[in-house]
Amino acid sequence: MSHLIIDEALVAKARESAKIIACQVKQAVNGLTTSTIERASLRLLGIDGVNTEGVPLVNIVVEHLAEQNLLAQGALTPVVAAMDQQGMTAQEVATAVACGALTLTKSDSNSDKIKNKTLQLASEACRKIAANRQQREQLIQRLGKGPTPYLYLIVATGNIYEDIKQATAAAHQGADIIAVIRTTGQSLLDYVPYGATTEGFGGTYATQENFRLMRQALDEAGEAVGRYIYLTNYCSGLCMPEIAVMGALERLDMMLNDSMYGIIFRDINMRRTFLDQFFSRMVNAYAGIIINTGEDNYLTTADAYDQAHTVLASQFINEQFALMSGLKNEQIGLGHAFEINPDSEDGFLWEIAHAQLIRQVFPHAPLKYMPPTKYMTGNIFKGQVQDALFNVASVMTGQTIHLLGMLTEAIHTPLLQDRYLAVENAQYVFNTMRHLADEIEFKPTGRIQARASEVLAQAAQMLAEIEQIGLMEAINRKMFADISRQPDGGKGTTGVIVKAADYFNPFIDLMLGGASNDNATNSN
Amino acid sequence: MSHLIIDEALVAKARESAKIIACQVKQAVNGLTTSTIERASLRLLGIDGVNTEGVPLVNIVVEHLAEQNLLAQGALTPVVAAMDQQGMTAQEVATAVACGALTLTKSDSNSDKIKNKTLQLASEACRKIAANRQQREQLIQRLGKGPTPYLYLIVATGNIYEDIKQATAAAHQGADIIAVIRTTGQSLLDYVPYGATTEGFGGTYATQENFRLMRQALDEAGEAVGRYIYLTNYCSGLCMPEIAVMGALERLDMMLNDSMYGIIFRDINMRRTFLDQFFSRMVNAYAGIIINTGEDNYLTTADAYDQAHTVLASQFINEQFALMSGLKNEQIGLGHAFEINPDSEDGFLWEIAHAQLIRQVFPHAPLKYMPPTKYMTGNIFKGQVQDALFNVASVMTGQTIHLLGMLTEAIHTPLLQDRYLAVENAQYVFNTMRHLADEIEFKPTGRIQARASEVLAQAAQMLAEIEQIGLMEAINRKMFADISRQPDGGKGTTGVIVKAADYFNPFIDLMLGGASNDNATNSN
Amino acid sequence: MTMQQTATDSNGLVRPYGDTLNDGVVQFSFTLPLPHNELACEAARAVGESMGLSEVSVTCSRDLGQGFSFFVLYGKMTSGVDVSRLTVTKAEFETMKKEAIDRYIQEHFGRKLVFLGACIETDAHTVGIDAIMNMKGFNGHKGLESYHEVQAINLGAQVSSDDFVAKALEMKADALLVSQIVTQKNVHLANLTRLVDILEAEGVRDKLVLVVGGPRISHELAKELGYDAGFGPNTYAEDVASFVVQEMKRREMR
Amino acid sequence: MTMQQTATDSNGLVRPYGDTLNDGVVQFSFTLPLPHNELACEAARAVGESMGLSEVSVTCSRDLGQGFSFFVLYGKMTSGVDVSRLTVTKAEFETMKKEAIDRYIQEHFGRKLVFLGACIETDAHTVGIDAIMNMKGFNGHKGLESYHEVQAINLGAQVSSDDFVAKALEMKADALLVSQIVTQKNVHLANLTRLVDILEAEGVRDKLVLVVGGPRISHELAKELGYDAGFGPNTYAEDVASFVVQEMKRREMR
Ligand code: B12
Ligand code: B12
Ligand SMILES: Cc1ncc(COP(=O)(O)O)c(C=O)c1O
Ligand SMILES: Cc1ncc(COP(=O)(O)O)c(C=O)c1O
Repeated sequence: MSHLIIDEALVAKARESAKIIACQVKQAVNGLTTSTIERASLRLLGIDGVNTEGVPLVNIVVEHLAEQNLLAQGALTPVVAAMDQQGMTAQEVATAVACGALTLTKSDSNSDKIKNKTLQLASEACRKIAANRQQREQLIQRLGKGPTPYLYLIVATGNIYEDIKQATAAAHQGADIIAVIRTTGQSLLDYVPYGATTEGFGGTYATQENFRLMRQALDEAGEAVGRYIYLTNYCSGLCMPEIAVMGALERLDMMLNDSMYGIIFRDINMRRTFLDQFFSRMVNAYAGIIINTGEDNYLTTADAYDQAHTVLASQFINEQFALMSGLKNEQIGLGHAFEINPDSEDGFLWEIAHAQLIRQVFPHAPLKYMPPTKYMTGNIFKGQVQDALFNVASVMTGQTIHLLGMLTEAIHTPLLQDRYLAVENAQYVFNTMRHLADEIEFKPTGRIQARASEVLAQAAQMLAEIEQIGLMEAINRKMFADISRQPDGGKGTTGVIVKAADYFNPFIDLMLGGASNDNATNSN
Repeated sequence: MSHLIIDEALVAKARESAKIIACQVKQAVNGLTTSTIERASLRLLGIDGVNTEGVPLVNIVVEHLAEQNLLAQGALTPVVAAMDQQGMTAQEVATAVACGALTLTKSDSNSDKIKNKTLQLASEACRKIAANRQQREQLIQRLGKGPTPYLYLIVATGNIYEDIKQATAAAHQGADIIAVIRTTGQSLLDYVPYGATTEGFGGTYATQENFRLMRQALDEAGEAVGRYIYLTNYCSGLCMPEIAVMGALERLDMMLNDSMYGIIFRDINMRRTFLDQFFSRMVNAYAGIIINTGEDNYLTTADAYDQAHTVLASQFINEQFALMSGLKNEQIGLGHAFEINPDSEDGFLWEIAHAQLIRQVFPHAPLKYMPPTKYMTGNIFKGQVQDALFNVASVMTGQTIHLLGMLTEAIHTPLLQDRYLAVENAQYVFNTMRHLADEIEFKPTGRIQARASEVLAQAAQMLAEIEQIGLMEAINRKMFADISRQPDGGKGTTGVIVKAADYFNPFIDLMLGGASNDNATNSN
Repeated sequence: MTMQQTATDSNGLVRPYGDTLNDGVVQFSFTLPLPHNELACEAARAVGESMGLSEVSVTCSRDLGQGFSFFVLYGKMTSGVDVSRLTVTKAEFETMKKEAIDRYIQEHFGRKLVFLGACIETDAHTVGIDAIMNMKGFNGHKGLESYHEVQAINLGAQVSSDDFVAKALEMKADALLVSQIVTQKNVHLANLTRLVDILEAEGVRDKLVLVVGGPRISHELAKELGYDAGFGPNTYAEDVASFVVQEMKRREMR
Repeated sequence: MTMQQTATDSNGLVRPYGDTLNDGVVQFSFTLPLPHNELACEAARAVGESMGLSEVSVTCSRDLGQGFSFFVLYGKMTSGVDVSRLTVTKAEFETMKKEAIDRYIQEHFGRKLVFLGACIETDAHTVGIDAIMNMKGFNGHKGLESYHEVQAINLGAQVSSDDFVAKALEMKADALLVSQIVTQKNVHLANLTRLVDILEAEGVRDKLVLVVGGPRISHELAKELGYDAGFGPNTYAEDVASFVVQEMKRREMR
């Protein structure tokens, strides 16, 4: 591997700042929970399904508990207490509550008996997830996986059955990872839709059934092509924790999960987001899922050259939040992107400087490298060339998770043929340049080295500043993506709940410990 | 510039072998001339035009002289003698001969008087050419030229007027060099067609009028875009010397001119070719024209990896023949190509090794780098990517004359839009990677370095062998392009003529001396 | 040179140009839901012919798996189009400079105009509307926030039509600037129609200038949907501002 | 799976597939001899519509200078093709292995067969015919020179039809293998027709098997031109040899 000279002391300093920043946030939200964390916990308990109006039972139960002023102690114990009294399953309790046949009460819900029962039920749930995780490891053992950079393809027809066709075809064409893009707007729904869906815009609804159907299809495809195919979805928006649970239950392998994306790009309340990302990542960690962070998005609203350091700074922060939630370095897929204006002279040199710097600052992270999008145009022939140079940059700097650029990026969500051409492009470049990274060195006195050092210095500086003012104020000051959000504004604020003294949720202790066998992360 | 470690002693040895090889050939053909050399000399004297059957007057006169057994003394003096006696211009003499009104005789054709008159007329012709050369230099002075790699585009509609449209458009799109591809088969015509032509297959006839029309159009385009536009044509086939003269008279700037291409790819007689290339290059040299050699063609019939050393060996030989004809290093555009099978792992590394090696072995040569052609397919989208990597290789290794790859290479001669997309592709890559070559070094212990050393060693070895067996035998043994030709076989053999003791042709002395002001080569 | 006159065939029709006038060469590519074999290639050729092309040649065919095949083709268009018959529908206004626009507003309205912008419904793409409204602007063209005589309010992304209209009434907006980027399954048509319906229901449609923009928005489409103007790629603040003020004057709004 | 049955629209017609069955999405690009402006874009759209496409959108338009403009478009094909109506014309033979072919020749003809090959007229592309005839072969498939029972004579490039026929008579050739690579301005049609005419004039056409190959040669075209078979890209020696020997048997040549 070619190497840049990196000021390790500066890296350590930046990492230290990020750690302090993350702790500050953790303190600020201690003592709080959210409606979706409680719903997620109920899903783990086994509650699923919707009422006749299509409202998920977990939403009904949680709202019911709120009305009864029981939510502050956590949704689990009141439900378990009812199960105990009525001799019902969690699902039966939820159905009863939904049809008004049952009202949940405090009763003995925080007795040791109920707490113990809750703990038992919770560890059962954890065993299910651990089993999925083991199955993944066995399948990878048996089938193996492709070489890095992994080819990551998205499907986004809006119809899960069309998605399956396209995903299967993509696997046969060479994809290692399939991401099912979500329909526009789902991130702002405060509930998770139910069942198999065939109507979506710019993407397909993330539902547990859709997850299951795609998982099944990709397992079959994996057997056919003799390679484990990774499944990705979005653990993001107002229901992060619930989607994390769905992903854990249906054996997804990767999830887009960012500590700040919801705040910055979806105007979701800060505390809500920080709480949700913590719980959801904890579930991801336990399920052996690799997360993908969203720094690449900054470069769609801010300039990729001027704001390169904000990407690096954000990655340091995302890394610390991730470690706090129990994720291993091998599970932290930090995101960045090839978004420098194609008309800028030597732009490719700066892309290399950025990509190589990040590669060396996070040596164990399965970096997620995003293709050019913002400067793609309706000229698909030029687009093929932009994507080719992105592929070159990726193999030259040893990236891990390689999102395939689409020649039609500026036009439509990918057609079957667009995806084929993207795979062909990447496979050709990766193969013909297989060992290029081992062959070249960057001149220590050169422009690339100078640019890398500059970006690192700026990022460390920025983190030092945030350490002083705090992350929430930093976001308020537009320090990421040129977008400003107020600490108390944003969507989903009402879903933030102050925990009572008797709040009880065993999942945190059970999952933070990590899965039984620790080296069993879905690592590369 | 990035550098490979080169065994300079080995380079010197190889160059020495090539020099000996070239001298051996020169000796072998000493005392011979060819029909087209004589026709070329008459063209320089001012004879042009065709008879009613479209047969060029120079062909008629030369055949006439052959019948009169006067050719052995050279075509010039008998004609000049007739001019002197009849008080006619050369053109009038030719016309008279053509309509049978005049029979050329020996008479006093080798008297000092006639020789002197011939010398005067010849130096007049040389002055014309020197003037064109100066005009080129002034235009370049005033208009300037693009940065290297120069964008070299071909037009090949078959119709000179369509060619002009496309060439002008190409210049506006960014082309630095326009090559008018010749119609298939012209290289095997033993005469040069006359006048403006609109019918050709896969290319347009090379005629002096077509040269003039395109030159005029490109001068206008050059003024419009504020950049001198170079014009290229093929000084190749059975009429090399005559086309060289036409190019000199119409101020072409580059000519494809290879010392062996005609033999190997057109099965033209060896002696004929060696004589013709010597004379034609002498004219090119005097006219300040940059030649382009044809080693790239080897890789269309032989494998680009296995036979890489034959390209280098041939370049050493072409260099020596060129220097013998008075060409300056800055006029010797040695050819090579990006033709390694795109499916081969690390193929790009080997392309870099070859291109960088040649760059360093011939530091002053304006290298001509040809795009992928053989492995291009009907899949134009993959083609764009193959061409993009070719562009990357070119800018990474500092090539000079960059032939643009066409995404439709496997389908048809370029459409207007194909050319636009090719220019766009190259300009994007060159600009975004402008200084990449300065930024990277090749690992001294790496695969690229090792491959380069291997190819150089093989080439030196091959030249040493040829030095023993001689070039003609080497060609006979398929040592170039996997094609074998017999020394005495091939087309145009009858055109090889043994010179008489009184053979007289002043152009050789006049031109070999080089143009009056010597640093005035059309150099880069 | 005026190519219209010269570059037509005998019937005065314009045809695609490959390397010779009127050769009609067209490149195209598509996927067929057929397994990859000779029959599929024939089908691809037939598709080309059914589009009225001659000399159709399949230059590339690839197996996409799952019973799908991809094709690249070239063919020659035999007919042509009559350019003289074609009309370009574009908004009637001429673009003024920032300063000129401010002056124009002072002269004709004597008050600050209120421009309300949003990327409506499920669409979360703000870069476009930001480029028009925010101080920073786009490609060095300052946004509406920088105009002295304009009060520019950018509601950002995913604003429901109802909220948008409510805000418009509250702010007494003179112009509504709507952005729609996502067009998949024609979701933008539904969104844009919904907004107009609400405005009409509220009876305020003709009290304000209503414009829409986006990469796939044309003026023609905008008119069809009941908007006053539509703006496509590479629009700048001065374009939309110029239209709005001239349109207000035309409609004698005060 | 048999997509033919499943992947058709209500009328049993097959349509291009973008991301939904029968959406009909087609990509195309071309140049128009019109200066780059809105009218030219309209004209481009009109071209698409005249090809029977709906929802035609010009995703890219560029000025090529000299009054030419380039366009990239997407559109949706509204009709479809009836695959059941389509037929694939291919040569009737099945490919045998080298050894099998040699045996077949021994059994049925008991003598070496003479195959004469050339790239005729102005065409100088030998790589194709070499791939078929020379020892080395192509992609690991040995050429005809390596067949014991075949005398393979490769005349190379730019062989005039007259010389080719003369040589055929002299060598008593059983099969003529013609290569044509250059197709610009349909020069190959002229060349190939000329050869057939000469053969007929000489009255030897039906005394030998006449085949042609090249990247843009189809069996269908070959038949039209009066050849016994045509071979396209990725043909190997065994393909053409198999055809020749089976054809000779069929025609009871000895
Ligand atoms: C940046 C981007 C994003 C960013 C948006 C960040 C943000 N805050 O805006 C992020 C990453 C968040 C994103 C997310 C998604 N995106 Co997006 N995204 C893009 C991208 C790459 C660039 C868009 C852009 O910023 N262009 C630059 C601006 C300046 O240009 P513009 O929008 O055209 O605006 C100009 C003109 O149109 C006009 N204009 C625009 N609006 C207005 C309004 C008025 C009044 C006027 C006068 C003028 C005007 O003026 C502007 C300046 O000239 C495009 C691909 C592309 N290259 O176009 C995809 C793209 C638009 N996204 C797409 C999709 C599908 C999505 C997702 C739905 C996918 C998913 N499920 O994850 C999500 C969800 C977003 C949602 N709910 O809508 C698709 C849309 C496909 C389609 N045709 O329907 C595209 C085309 C990519 C693709 N091929 O799939 N995306
Ligand atoms: C190599 C090459 C050359 C070499 C030829 C060297 C040689 N000795 O053959 C050189 C550099 C000399 C050359 C020159 C020219 N070339 Co050239 N060349 C090519 C190139 C790059 C590859 C062709 C090739 O070798 N393919 C590999 C072989 C194995 O494939 P194949 O020929 O298709 O053969 C297979 C099948 O078709 C079949 N087959 C072929 N023949 C036969 C015969 C029989 C009997 C059978 C059974 C099967 C069969 O079997 C073969 C093996 O599977 C193509 C572009 C491309 N990528 O296709 C251009 C190309 C063919 N050339 C082209 C042109 C125009 C020329 C020139 C005329 C241009 C010029 N004026 O300089 C010249 C002049 C040549 C002439 N007078 O004909 C054009 C033709 C355009 C057209 N459609 O008409 C092409 C397509 C490039 C382009 N886009 O402009 N060329
Ligand atoms: C972390 C993350 N979450 C979510 C998304 C998708 O956006 P949405 O919020 O519309 O699901 C993205 C963007 O691709 C992302 O990077
Ligand atoms: C030196 C040289 N001469 C001539 C040609 C063109 O071939 P032809 O001999 O058909 O003119 C080439 C090939 O491109 C070449 O490299």
